[in-house]
Amino acid sequence: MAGDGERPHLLEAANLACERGGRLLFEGLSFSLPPGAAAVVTGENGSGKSSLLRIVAGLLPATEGRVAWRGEDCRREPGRWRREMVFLGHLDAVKPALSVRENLAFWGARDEKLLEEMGLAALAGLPAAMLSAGQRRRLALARVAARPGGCWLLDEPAAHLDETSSGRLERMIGHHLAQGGIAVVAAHTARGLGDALPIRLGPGT
Amino acid sequence: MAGDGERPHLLEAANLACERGGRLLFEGLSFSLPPGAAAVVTGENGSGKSSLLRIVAGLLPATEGRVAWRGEDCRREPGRWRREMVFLGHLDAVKPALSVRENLAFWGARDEKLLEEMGLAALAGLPAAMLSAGQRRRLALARVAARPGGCWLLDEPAAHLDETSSGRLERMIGHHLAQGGIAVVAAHTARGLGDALPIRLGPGT
Amino acid sequence: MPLRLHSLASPARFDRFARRILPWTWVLAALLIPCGLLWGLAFSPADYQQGDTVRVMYVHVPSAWMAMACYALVALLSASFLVWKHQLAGIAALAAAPVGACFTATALVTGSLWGLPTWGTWWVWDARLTSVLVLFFLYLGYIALAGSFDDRSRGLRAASILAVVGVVNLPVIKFSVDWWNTLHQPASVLRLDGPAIHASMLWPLAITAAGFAAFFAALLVVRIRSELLAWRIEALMRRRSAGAA
Amino acid sequence: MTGIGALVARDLALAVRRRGEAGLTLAFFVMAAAIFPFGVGPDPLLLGSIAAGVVWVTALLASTISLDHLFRGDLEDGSLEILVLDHRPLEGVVAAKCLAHWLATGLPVVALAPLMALLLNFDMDAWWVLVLSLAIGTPALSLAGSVGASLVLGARRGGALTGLVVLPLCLPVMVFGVGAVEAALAGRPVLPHILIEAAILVAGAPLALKASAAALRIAVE
Amino acid sequence: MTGIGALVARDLALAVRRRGEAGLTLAFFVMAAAIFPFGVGPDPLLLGSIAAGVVWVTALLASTISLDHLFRGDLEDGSLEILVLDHRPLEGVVAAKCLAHWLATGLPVVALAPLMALLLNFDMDAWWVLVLSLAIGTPALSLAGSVGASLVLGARRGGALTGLVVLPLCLPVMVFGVGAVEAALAGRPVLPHILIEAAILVAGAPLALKASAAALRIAVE
Ligand code: HEM
Ligand SMILES: Nc1ncnc2c1ncn2[C@@H]1O[C@H](COP(=O)(O)OP(=O)(O)OP(=O)(O)O)[C@@H](O)[C@H]1O
Ligand SMILES: Nc1ncnc2c1ncn2[C@@H]1O[C@H](COP(=O)(O)OP(=O)(O)OP(=O)(O)O)[C@@H](O)[C@H]1O
Ligand SMILES: [Mg+2]
Ligand SMILES: [Mg+2]
Repeated sequence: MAGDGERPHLLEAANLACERGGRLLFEGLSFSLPPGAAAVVTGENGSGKSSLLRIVAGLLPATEGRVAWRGEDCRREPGRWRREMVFLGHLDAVKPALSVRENLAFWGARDEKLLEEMGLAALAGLPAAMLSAGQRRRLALARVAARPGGCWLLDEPAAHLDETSSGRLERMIGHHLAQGGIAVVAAHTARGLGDALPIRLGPGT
Repeated sequence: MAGDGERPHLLEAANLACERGGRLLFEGLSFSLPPGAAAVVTGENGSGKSSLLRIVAGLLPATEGRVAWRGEDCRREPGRWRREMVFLGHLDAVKPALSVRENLAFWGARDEKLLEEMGLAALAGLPAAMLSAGQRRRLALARVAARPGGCWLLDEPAAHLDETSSGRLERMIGHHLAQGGIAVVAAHTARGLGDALPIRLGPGT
Repeated sequence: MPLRLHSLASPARFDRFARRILPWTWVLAALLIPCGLLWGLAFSPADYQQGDTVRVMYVHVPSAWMAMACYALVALLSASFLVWKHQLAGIAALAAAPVGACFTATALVTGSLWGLPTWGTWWVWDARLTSVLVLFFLYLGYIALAGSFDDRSRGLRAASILAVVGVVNLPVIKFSVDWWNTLHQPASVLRLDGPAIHASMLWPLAITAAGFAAFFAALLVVRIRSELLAWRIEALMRRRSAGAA
Repeated sequence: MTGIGALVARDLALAVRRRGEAGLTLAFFVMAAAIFPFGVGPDPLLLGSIAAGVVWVTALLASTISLDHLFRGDLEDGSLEILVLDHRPLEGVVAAKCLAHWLATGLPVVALAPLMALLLNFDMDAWWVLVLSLAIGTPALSLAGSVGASLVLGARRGGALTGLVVLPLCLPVMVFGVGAVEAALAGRPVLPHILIEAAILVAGAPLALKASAAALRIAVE
Repeated sequence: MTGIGALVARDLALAVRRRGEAGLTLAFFVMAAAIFPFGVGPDPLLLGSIAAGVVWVTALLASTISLDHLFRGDLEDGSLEILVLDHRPLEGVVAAKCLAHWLATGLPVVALAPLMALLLNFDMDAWWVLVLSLAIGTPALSLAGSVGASLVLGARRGGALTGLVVLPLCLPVMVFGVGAVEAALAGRPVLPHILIEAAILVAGAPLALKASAAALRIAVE
């Protein structure tokens, strides 16, 4: 679906290259996504999935190439890009001292039904320090779910999740895409994202 | 294979119960493993997999029940138990400031071929801060691989790993079991541990 | 103390014990304190140098003694909690600490009130005074630590460790006056070679002290009971909320 | 801009959560001050003469003791990435953090200064100078601290930077702060010192914010 | 027992990597020392008389600065679990950490003490007493600090709480350390104070190690 002309492409990455620790991870990587489209980035450990996501997000300067959002270069016009973009890395960005509800509020997400959707309602009052690995990941996902419609950059969102929650994740992404949002997901398997644009990165270490 | 009489059982857990945050996670949980046997603990997020492993390791006091190693109560005779037990939690216990090789040395594992087996040889000199998520997990696994033959307690060891490395993990566990060691592995799928004793924990949150 | 606790280890037993002892402690306190204070404040002789200001002593000294004794008790209870794992001992220490803090505060306040006429200033950084202040902070630290864990029992264990370690300060407080030449007077009652103040002052002092002790015991028992209840309630609430999960 | 307001509110909520109640901080300061008489002896005159120094050093201690986890926590739990990617300027985030840090460490000193001055029988005619100099100086300490803290995150090995960075930034502030108090006690004009102190703060603030923000961006690369 | 030796070596290797603390401590130490003379003014006698106290108090405060991340790093990266499960006694690990902490915060102070004494024109006949008392005292401070640091590890708050918990524990040692120096200045015998100080260290060390170890076990639950 990516690449069809009639719909304007929201996110365009043009011949990206990334060199880290003296190793060239990838070069000449280009892709673009129209509204409602998703891309799934696969590759071995150390192949550069996270690096790619960080470059797109604007955390990491690309060795080469550029990323554009709605036609504007993200580096030159970060304001709008950042307003519409949500990044989820390997880390959960959860504050152990705050309760689950407070954590969401911390990121400006006060909507109670987020807790419902992620199955956190029963844990809402618990300090995040008491969450299990998967529960913490779900909390991180709830933060993302709070801002649908823009561009989601998710790095192994399903890490530590059980079957039920993986289902929740898929629904959540589906709902997001349905609203015309786009998603770039780094994962080890493309499952749950059947019709997504596959981006396969070279050998890892 | 677990439960056959003629071989003495190395690890015996007798009616363990665990209550956390006022919720009873499991009770009356008993299992025992003869040399070369593995158990795989599955269950939803928050069902108590990590808690069970931490109880067996001796990090968390059980609400009820006891764990014995070679017939001795682990709490009463921790010395021998700890000498033969290796614990790997959700966290990698990796020091970012140290290089990969130094990290292994930090945990007393100086054997170069560990790096080979885990595919870390090329990264040996890199500061651990530069590792990717999967690479860091492999480093954590290398620490475990350094001490085969005893009792391994692994909490989602395959997290962040790609196909190749999951294979490495399976081989590593197989080799460990072949040496008469035992392993208790928490995971979301039992794959790769076909003939392991399945321990299914109750509902999560 | 530990042995005594051993028989009280179960809350139920403690409750029975409490019901038996509580009236007596209240009665003792209600008798001794007024009688001691009345004697001390009204009928005991004024000091030949200090005049009537000396009467502050009858509040000051007993509370100072209680302050130290109470910390010793907290430490003892905490130790037995850590060694014999008697939840009750730990909870008792937790219950005793605030009372001890109050006694310390009283000693500080009355002391500085006393200082104004006698030393001409209400506070000097004299070793005795400062070390009592430190004792006060030791109490605060213990209470704060116990309160700053998400899990009550973990907090209690951590605080108990602190209480035991903190004992190192008691000798400093008790003997500070002997180690430094300070404004504050050296012990004239609790000394190896018998008390050195006149009986007419010693008696009311002793009686008030005994009264304070009884009062402390009563408060302690009451607070232990309420603490126990608080713990049970919290456990129930947790179950409730978790059950809803 | 309400955006920044939200940031501040948020960081404050967290700061309150992590540093504990004001009461705790208060106790800590009096405790720290109480240490000095043990060292230098009870002589009231002597204590009075070093009172300003004591208060200032306590302020410095308070601001450095919690410096390390000004940003490190955020870096290690991944929040820093999210903050860097916030559409609001990162300088705002840093400012919020500094404000939170100051409210948790600086403000209590300013508020307690009179009490501590009294306890250390400091010449009470000059107490307002002490308070004023602290009120201007402690924010500068927090700002300087944030630069140091953020630089350390970026530089993996060069942790030693912190000291080297914080020292030259803090020393002048303290020198002029205490200088002002001395002037007041000696009956010399106070204004010059205060003005220089204020100048350092005003000129330094934007610099510190920019520097910290830049350092943080490097830290999350 | 070579096991413990290995632990120490390991933690030292790590400590060397993180020179930040040493830098910060030194910076703080220097600043504090630089600030005091202001208050006291030029009078050399006065300065000299408080020199010992100043040095000691600064040493104490400096050692509390870097306490918060004595164990926190290990807790957050998961190493602490592994260390607790080590078959070698956890006390050994704590001892190693304390040694590392002392090398980063205590040793610099001991090394700088003569210089500072000189600056504060301290009676130089007694400088060796000052150094000796610090050499015996600072390890005790590190030990007391480790108790505090490990106790607040599992708690919701650090910062002020750590200080509040640690400072009282440090008091006795400092009292006798300063006592020794004052005795030397007054020409009274120094040995008693030094002996008591040493006794506190020797008797306190095992207690502190046990306490920290117990606290760490609580923290990883
Ligand atoms: C804030 C100021 C003060 C504090 C914190 C304080 C503290 C104490 C303490 C802890 C004790 C118990 C000593 C022991 O049992 O060994 C004590 C006893 C005593 N204090 Fe104070 N004191 C203060 C001020 C004063 C003043 C101003 C006076 C009168 C000049 C005074 C007179 C006494 C006397 C006579 C005793 C009984 C000594 C004995 O017989 O053991 N105190 N004080
Ligand atoms: N430190 C803690 N204090 C109190 N409760 C806790 C603590 N840690 C975990 N819990 C609770 O215990 C339950 C089990 O946690 P645990 O980590 O064992 O689950 P898990 O099976 O490992 O889940 P996951 O698959 O997400 O790792 C969770 O509901 C969690 O809320
Ligand atoms: N901060 C860094 N500095 C230098 N090199 C780095 C840094 N982080 C990662 N690298 C290197 O870049 C390569 C790619 O890292 P990246 O995290 O993008 O891999 P990944 O595809 O996400 O792997 P994983 O599946 O394990 O997450 C790795 O070989 C790693 O060594
Ligand atoms: Mg990655
Ligand atoms: Mg788990």
